[in-house]
Amino acid sequence: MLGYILKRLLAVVPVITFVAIFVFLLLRLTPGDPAAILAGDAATPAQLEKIRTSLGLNDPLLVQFGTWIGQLFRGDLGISLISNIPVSDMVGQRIWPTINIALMTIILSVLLAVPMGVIAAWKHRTWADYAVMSFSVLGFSVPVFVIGYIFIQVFSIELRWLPVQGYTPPTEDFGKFLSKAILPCLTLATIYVALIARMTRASMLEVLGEDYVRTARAKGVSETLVLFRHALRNAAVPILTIIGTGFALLISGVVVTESVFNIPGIGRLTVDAILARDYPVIQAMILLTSAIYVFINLMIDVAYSIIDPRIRY
Amino acid sequence: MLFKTKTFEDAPVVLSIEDLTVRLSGNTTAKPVLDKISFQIRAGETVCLVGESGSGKSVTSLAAMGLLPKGALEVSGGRILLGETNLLDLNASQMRDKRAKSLSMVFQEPMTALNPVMRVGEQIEEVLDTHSRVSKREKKQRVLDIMEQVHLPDVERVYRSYPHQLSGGQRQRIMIAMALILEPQLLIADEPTTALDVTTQRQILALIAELQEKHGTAVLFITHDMGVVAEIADTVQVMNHGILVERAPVETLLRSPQEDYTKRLLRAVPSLVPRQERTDKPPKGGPALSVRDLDKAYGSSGWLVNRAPTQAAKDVNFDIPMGRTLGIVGESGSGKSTVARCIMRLIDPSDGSIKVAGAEIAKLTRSEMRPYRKHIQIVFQDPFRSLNPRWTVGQSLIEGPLNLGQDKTSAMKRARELMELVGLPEDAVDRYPHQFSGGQRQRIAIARAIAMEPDVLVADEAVSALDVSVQDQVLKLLDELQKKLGIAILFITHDLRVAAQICDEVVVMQKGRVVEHGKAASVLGAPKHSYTRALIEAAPGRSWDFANFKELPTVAA
Amino acid sequence: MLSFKEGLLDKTARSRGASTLRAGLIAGALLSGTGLATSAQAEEKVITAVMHSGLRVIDPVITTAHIVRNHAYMLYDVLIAVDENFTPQPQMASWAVSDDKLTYTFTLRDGLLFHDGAAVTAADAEASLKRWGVKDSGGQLIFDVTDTLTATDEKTLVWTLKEPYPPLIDTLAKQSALPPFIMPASVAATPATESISSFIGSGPFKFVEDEYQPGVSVTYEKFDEYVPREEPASWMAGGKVVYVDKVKWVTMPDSQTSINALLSGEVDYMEQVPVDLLPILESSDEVVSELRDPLGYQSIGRMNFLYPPFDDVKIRKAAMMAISQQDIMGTLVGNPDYYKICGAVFGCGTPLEDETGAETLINGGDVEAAKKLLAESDYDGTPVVLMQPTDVPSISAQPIVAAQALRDAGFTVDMQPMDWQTLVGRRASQSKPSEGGWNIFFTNWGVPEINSPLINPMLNGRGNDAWFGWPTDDALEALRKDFIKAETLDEQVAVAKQIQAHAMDVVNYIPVGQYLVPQARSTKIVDMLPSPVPVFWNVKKED
Amino acid sequence: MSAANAPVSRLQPVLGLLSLPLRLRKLGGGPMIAAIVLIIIVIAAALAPLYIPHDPLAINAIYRLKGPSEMFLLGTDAYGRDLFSRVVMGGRVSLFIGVGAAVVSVSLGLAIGLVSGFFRVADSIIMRIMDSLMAIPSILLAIALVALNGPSLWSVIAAITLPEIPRVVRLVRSVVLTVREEPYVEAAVALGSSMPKILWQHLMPNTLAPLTVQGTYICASAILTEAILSFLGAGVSTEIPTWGNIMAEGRLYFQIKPSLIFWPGLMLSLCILSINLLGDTARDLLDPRLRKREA
Repeated sequence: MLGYILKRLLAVVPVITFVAIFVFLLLRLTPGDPAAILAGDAATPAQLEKIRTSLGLNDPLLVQFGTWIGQLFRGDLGISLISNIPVSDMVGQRIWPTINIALMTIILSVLLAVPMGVIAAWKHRTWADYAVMSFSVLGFSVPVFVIGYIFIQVFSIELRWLPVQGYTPPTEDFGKFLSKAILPCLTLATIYVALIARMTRASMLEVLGEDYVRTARAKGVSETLVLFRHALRNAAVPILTIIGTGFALLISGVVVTESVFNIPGIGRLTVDAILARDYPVIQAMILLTSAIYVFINLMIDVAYSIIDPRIRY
Repeated sequence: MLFKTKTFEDAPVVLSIEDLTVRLSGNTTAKPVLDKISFQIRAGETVCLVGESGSGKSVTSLAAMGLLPKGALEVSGGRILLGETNLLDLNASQMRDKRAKSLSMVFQEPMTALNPVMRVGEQIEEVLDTHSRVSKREKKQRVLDIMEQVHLPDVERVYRSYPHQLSGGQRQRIMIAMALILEPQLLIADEPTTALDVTTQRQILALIAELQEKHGTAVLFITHDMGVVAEIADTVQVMNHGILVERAPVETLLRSPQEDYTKRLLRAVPSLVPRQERTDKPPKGGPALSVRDLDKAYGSSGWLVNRAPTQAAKDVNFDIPMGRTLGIVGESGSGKSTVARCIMRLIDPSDGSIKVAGAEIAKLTRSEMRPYRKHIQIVFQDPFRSLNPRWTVGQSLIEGPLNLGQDKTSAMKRARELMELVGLPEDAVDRYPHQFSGGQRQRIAIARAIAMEPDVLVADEAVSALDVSVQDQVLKLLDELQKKLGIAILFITHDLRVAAQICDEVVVMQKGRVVEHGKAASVLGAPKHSYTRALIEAAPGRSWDFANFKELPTVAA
Repeated sequence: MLSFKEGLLDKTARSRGASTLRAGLIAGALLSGTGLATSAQAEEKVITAVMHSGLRVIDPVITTAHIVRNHAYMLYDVLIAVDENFTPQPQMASWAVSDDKLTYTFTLRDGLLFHDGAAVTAADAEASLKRWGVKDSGGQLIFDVTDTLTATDEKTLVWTLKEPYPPLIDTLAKQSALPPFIMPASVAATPATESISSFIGSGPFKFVEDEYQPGVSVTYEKFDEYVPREEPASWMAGGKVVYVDKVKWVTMPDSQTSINALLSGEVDYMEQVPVDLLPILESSDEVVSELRDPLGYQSIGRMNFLYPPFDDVKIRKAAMMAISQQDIMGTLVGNPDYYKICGAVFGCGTPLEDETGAETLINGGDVEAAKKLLAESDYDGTPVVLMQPTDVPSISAQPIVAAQALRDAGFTVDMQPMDWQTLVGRRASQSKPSEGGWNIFFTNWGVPEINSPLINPMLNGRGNDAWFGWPTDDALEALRKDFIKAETLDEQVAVAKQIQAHAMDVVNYIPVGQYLVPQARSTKIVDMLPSPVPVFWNVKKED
Repeated sequence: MSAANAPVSRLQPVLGLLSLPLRLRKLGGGPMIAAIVLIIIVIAAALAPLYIPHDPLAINAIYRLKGPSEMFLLGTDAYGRDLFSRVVMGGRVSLFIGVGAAVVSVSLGLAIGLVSGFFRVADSIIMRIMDSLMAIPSILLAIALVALNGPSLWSVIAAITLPEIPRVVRLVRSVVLTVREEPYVEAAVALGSSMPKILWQHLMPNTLAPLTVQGTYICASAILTEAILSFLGAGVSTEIPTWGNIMAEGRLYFQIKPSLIFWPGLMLSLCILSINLLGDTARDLLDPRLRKREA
């Protein structure tokens, strides 16, 4: 087990290395000039050149890459070209809203989606199944920002139940945090619920056809127990997998949702950084999100063995 | 052969099925799956339901349990009386209440029938949880008790084990424990030993008989295996296409079957008596296939994890002359299929020599191997997966010849001839595999192999998935082809009856090693190795000559 | 549960909270007599304002971005500042000019303190001015003629020139784009190409470092020791009296969200409201919209003088003639209350306003004349590379409407969409248009940034040292010198008129109209100064 | 068993898809309606240039943000352009992006996946690269790519396609690895067929059905991603109307003129809904496991 985890962790190295090279090259080949952004409208070419030199943008690519990797190994993510603040500080500020919203979304989604999927599979080809499937197809079909706007319009503007925008840390005021986080979470959850409910349904449908489910029924076990004790645990591996790979989807949702609801998270930080060509921030963020993605999927792989005793590493 | 002879006329009727009709859901025009089946089972009686695939025997059992697949099959008429209660009148929760308590079931595949993610102890306990209220301690005691009764070793450990940590036989014992813990009046066993090796099968059959005796349970035993029927049945019912063909006490049925279908079925059962030794000399020249010191080891030292390699085959030696058949028999895990796949070079042998038509092929690379492929061909077990479903039969048949450089027209012409040779119409080449039955597909697979004009044909459990009647035909076909073409056949099987019918020589394998090797008559007739003997003794109904409705005179009891 | 969350979820917030507390304690200890408890407990007056952009850069010298300038006005003070009549007034310092116009003496007023408690000295001012002079084009002109700039004592700064430079006071008092903010001398020692990292100023607000999230929000707190001037506030001049405890600037990714937040009372103020969305605000009694800045923005098109076709004045003229300000402004703004057709390079509503030469622009364009002129020229159909920013709403319409007009006049237009940051990078490229360069782009300027030849970035004819487009125009440079020499407003107006005529004649750039941006505020926010720069002194928040 | 297989595997899967509408009838109203809606949308988009009343790019300041009228069926946008013409033409481009992304990612993914399933050495390298690509959040990758190439139609398609490729590769590879174990493939090995031939003739056809399903999902998600890219300011230029950028431009006016989002949003959602529904239906029809259970 430990050996397996170690092995998987080592396998992460080439993945992250490739991501690092890819992102670095992508950015350096991108037109756009952080110096020009930094200097504003009235700068002259000579001034731009000076700023570029002082930012180290005139060094050869290899030197820049080496510097960056060197910094990374010392745990230094660099300094934002635009804000002149260490990237790690920026990330530190901005990552908590995202993590809190994402965690809440995942919890909410799983709580909603899994029972939905189970019921849909159990009531295969009945109105309940069709209702769940319709919802999940619909969830895939409406752009996230439209869902966000509709929620705002209905719950914040018409009904005035919830705030329109913003974020309060849960440590500061948990009630406020909740009231502000509900709509973004629901918005984000729509597509995630759709995804998980679909996978739960498909996986359950498959499992419900298995012999041991028939055995459980032959024992006279009640349907609820058949579904949740026997079937769901066996159906869990693909569901977990989709939660892991769906994390990528969550990221793209986060980017949009943070814009719609004005949440100071890393999604907006990254998009802003890309649009401003703030290289150290973009590099750090893409590397970080990739690492989180890889890490989450690693955790999920490990979780398989807890759920399914047949899987041992 | 000692048949059970007890009569049950005085025993109370446990299950009474009256005019049971089952149809495809929402389809009243098609022929019913079960057509007005009626029979009774009395307390302590074992009723065997025999029939080939599609006869409706499993549907009968599922209907009794109320477990017909929803939306696919439904009962459209008749009654299923358990005691005085018509099970068909019960609602879902009443029916649940009956299961395990009044009637219970054991399924075919013990691996898939147990929940892989629950400890087996919990799975047995669940029956108690569902149907009774007992203290935790008593519950565990009862579970351990029933586990003892089904002769599981080290019950405390097994209690905590997951299904995958147990052997197939142990799993089936768990299933039986689960089915009998509440001492139901009726046990339905649906092919409970089909997936097991013969030695295990023998133990499980004995166990069922023992428990039945102890608790006076009525048993509805579903099987396709006449040998099993002969061993355990009190009463036999033969089913065909949803109709009950014949019902009789076991001895009566085996000695003097009344219906044609029953007779046909019995005649197709291969005999355990080895075939006559062939008198004609094999053609001159070296052996068609020669295997020396063949080794195959799996598993390796990982980078971080070190595992001891598994010896799948070790020191395997044999020759097959042209025109002769050599059988490799053994239970699952004996390494017989590994040997076949090594010889086919579908996997790479670890060591040893394989000579086909005089050429050494054990160490050839994939591309070097290609010219030698023509000499050795294979027929697989599963006729539904061994043909590309997207290709017409003709396309499949000419694949090999085209690789050898034949032109398409002549290859196709040859394909038509081959169809005829294997007993299929010529125009079969234009059809797709799904349009054929399992037996027909197996013929096509044989034709495809023959198209290469090989020296050696490897038949890897080639008739195991087929019903006995079809099995019989395919075996005959192989025999004919061998006579016509003079090919050597390597026949891999777990079924001693089949081996006895077709093999000139038999190799017995156990745990990757050859334990006995000799003429079929001597190996099967006078086995020297204890394992071989155990295998033969475990073969059910081995002293009965089914095909001729009488005892086998020669076999010692 | 809560403590678990605290530990797990929001470490940063907590440690930040703790350090704020520490800072508060220290501050409390320093404040003689003010109890910490009472100051913390008192009902804080906080204005939450949605600004037009997020603050990411904190150095007002390194960039001319408006948000940074606005930030600097919160944090820093200036020596002299312009009032609503465009007249320079003393702010931190009063000044005297010698009779020969060569020596300027500035005297700092009493009571000026930096946020760290140090007194503001003339040496700080000297260092700040010198750093500014490296970067600001107006400053560069002054330093070209400067003999010495020295602090002679704590309060006195003497600036001597080699030759008279009449607009010196105007330049120092300018409110945009790069006013000379006064920083501590140690901070001002940072090279002008590197960003400062200190938040110490002497302005009416202090920076709350712990609450700064680049691009998201920035919080200022009242600087209690700030001594405002006695005079009433007027634009950037007069007494900067602060009536609130804190001002929090936030950014919102779109105006829709901002408006909703304003309507629901989550924020108090919105700096820029898209004109089209004003109707939403009208329905509310608690929110008012208004024009704070009467001058607004000048929208411009700039051509590249280095490459064909726009290296040819005739073709530039043809392009200008094709364009109609009405079409552009109508599309960009819509509501005529919020734009002006204005052909003046120095903007309308300014002292130097003049529209000579802009007749076609302000009269709906003259496509026929443009066609004719283009036909007479050597234009060979070379595609005009028009850079179109896709992500900035205030410059979205200009390229699209102009492209249509140019095509109507017979130009081949290659409109290349890109994000704004790509555009600002690419406009600095002097490559051929077909090889990564460009022919024309559009941008906007606040009118105070272009209302004089001294500061208007486009009106610079120094070739490669000029603003993007790089015109070499000696006549323009001569006129600018004349303007500098002009000593009275009348003289200045006369020269400005010539510059206007010249600029239009050579099509230095194309003003495509002047538009106004309304702001919106909660009715609780009162007495906001109507200045081009949004400032938060003088303003009150009612309960 | 053989009876259950009969109606489906009779034809090659591609041909099978052609007969899909016929079989849809059996599946009830949903897929049927979806097919009809999609066909209408596709035809409306394809024929758009023939009937649109206005040039979708023609700006007219006088008619900014007008409501529906005889002249402008659905009203106008902030530039005075005809919303109806833009939505119809936008559908053309959006569908093109969807289909383009699906076709490109499926073909590239198929090629890479087959190679990966074939060459063991290439496999480990290819899969590492694919893992890396999958690890980079697709939307961030897409924004960066659009920023790199400029918001042209092709760069948007490329930006949407690139993150999809690893998923296709994995799918193809997994099919290859599974089918490789099938006896009929082993039989082909025994018959002396070369590896490339086996890949192409035996393995590749097995990928077509799942790829068709995957393709429909990619198509739907590409249309959606385009909208999100536009929303984030990294979409196709407004000179080329798409449902996404019409919505992105219209979102500023969500409250005063919801029709700017509503119409393109409705068309986009209907279209994606239909594609997804058909994708689901195709999957149900083509997935042998599901079929087996229902037989």
